[in-house]
Amino acid sequence: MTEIIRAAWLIAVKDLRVEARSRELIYTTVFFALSCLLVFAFAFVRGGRPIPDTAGGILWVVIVFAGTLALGRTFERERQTDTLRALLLAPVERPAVYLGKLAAVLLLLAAVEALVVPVVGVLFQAPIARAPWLLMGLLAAGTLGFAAVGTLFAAMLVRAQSRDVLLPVLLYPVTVPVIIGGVLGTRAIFAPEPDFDTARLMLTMLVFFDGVFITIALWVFGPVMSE
Amino acid sequence: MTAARRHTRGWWIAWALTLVLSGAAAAAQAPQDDFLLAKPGDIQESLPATPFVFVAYAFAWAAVAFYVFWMWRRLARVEKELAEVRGRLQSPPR
Amino acid sequence: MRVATRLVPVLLVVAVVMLARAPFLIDAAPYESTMGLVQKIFYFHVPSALVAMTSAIVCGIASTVFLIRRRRLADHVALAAAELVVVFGLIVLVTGPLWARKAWGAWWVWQDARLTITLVMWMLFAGYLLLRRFGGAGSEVLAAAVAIFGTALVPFVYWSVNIWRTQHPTTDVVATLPPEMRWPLRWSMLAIFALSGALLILRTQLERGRAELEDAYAAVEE
Amino acid sequence: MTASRAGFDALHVQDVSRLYGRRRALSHVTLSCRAGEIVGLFGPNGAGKSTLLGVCATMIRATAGRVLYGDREARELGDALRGRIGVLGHDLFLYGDLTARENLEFFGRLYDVPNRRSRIAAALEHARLTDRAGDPVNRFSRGLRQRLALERALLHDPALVLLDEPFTGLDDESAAQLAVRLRALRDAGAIVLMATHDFDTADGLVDRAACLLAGRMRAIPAGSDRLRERYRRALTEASPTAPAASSAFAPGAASARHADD
Repeated sequence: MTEIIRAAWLIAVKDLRVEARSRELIYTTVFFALSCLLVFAFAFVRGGRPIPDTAGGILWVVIVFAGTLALGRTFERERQTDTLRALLLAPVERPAVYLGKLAAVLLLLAAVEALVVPVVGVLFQAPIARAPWLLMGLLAAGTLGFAAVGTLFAAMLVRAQSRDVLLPVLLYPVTVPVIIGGVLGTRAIFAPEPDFDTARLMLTMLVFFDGVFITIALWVFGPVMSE
Repeated sequence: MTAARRHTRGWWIAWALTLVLSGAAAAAQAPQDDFLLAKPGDIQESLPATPFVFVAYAFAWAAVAFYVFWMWRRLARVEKELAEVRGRLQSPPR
Repeated sequence: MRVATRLVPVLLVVAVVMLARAPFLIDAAPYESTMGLVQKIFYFHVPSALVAMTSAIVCGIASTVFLIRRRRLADHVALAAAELVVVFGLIVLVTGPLWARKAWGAWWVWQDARLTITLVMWMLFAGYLLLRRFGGAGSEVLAAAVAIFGTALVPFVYWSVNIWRTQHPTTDVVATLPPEMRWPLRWSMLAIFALSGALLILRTQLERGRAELEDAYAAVEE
Repeated sequence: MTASRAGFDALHVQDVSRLYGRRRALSHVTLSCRAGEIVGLFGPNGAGKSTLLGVCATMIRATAGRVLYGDREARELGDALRGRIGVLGHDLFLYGDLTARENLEFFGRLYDVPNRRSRIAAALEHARLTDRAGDPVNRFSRGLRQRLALERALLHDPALVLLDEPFTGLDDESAAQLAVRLRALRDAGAIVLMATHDFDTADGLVDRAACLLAGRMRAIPAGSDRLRERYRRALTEASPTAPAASSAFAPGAASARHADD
């Protein structure tokens, strides 16, 4: 067990170091997220004011889109000199590779969210400071669930053809529960009359989904990654 | 190969024609269906229900029929090809 | 497999006979008080949905077996079941809105949990088929992972959609059905299940035939 | 880390086939390599050399047949087996954004190499990259990368070394150095299996040679004349008219298969 965590840590740190060098993923993902917000601003602002109750949904759509992009790019990077294969060839248990990549993707998405959430607050008049811990919990649990499935799918699609299209096609239906939980919870916080009980219920639901997703992904990763 | 494809296309056209014709025939008959007229309660409804039920059932049947037909075509093709390849396997190589 | 082969004609005959009789039974069934005639879509709609759901579960189990044991048969069954999910799911997705348009006044009502979950599942298994079709060599293993996720998620999607569509209370219609309606429903349910069973076996055999064809080609190249 | 040389002293590929759909990348390949020998694997592009190396590296599952490490299969040996294999792939398994030292450091930690610091210093020395250890790999030329990738593959002192075209991009001096390095590995008791095109460098380096032709194994006869001549003879003896074509029904094909070793 400690062996797995040690290897996962190594891989995550390696990913972050690569990212710190090139900064490709963080820049492109953040700007992609901002571009999405721009499009949404024209779609969901009427008469100078945002349509009520849309901020939560906008936030999650941006996270999901940006997350898909980041997942695809992360594994494209491992494909360049076939380093994903090198990781799988190392004498570490396969789940460690999954956990390491997941941790790196999560950190990247957390950085993107740290920027996107305030921007949504400003542009769509969302009261992000109303229940900061609850909001952070929802974001963390939702992103974890999305990235847990996304990392598995992106990793296994590295070998497949037309992987760019297949990733969202497969990922979005599977992550429907996470999106529902995240949107409903966030919307409950952002509502004119906030409903923290619903938000808390959604948070527990998300945590539960995270457990289910990660368990299945850990179990499936090994068999799926061997050619 | 082209012959086989032409053959397939023939099937497709036949299938499409059957669909259109049966649909047209059914549409022509649907209003005269005494099933609907015999039930006075239905006439009062703002939206006639018969077309909905009819389309729903027709679609279900068409979908299943299409799937069965498609499966049959695929099975036939695979079996034909299998027989051909097996024959090639048994005959001595040139 | 040999038993299954012999089962196909039996199932097909049962399905055809029962399906031929079904319209009369459905016609004879009493009208529902508020929805009227359109409620009769129910007799095909519900069994199709159940077949789709069952096929999804079959696909998930077969995929799990395939991932552990790597038996080709399991993979073929999984593929066959996934296709059934898509075919019968499509029937549900087309007949559902037709019913909804008449009964609720809108083609698509997101508040209906069952319609939504069917859509999600349908997309998932359509994605499964897309992956197998366009994923290239080895995509059957990847597809198995998708199917496992999809099947495991069915109850959760159901649950979350139920929470999401808060407005309407859930009622289990089938359990509280009056007996005059229950009998035709059971009849068509049995018929459609027999049909889907036959289709499942046939599709599995088709896939086995394809695998044999690949083997034969490989042997020819030898 | 218990990975020691004692783990296995022979690699046996037994009747291995690998299919990609209808294409047979490998067809009933049988090959044995023992510790302390360098086996050269020759053959035209697409003959299945990389697939065979992939199967030996546990990267690719064989459709039929088995691979024995010593007397056991990969599945019995588990994850630790991968720690005893060193692979230099066609793709170099290096992170372009990391420096040479960081690449070695990362894989050294992942393989849990003992005496990591001195090992890495030695590896950089071998690759003659000590003064460029702090440069990111994507600023290196192909030859430098190739040298680094080889050292990365050998860092954990593997018992089985699988090399796919190790001489590509190397200048004469580096190639000679590589030959020296491989001989040292052999003398230290490693199994070296190497796929290459470079007959001139391989001549005199490999202890035994085999060639793959359209997924099939052909033995290259031992002899005193040059390897290139023997290779050409092995091809032409099998199918006199079209040496490179995948003539599956060539009369000599069946007999050549059993002529291995």
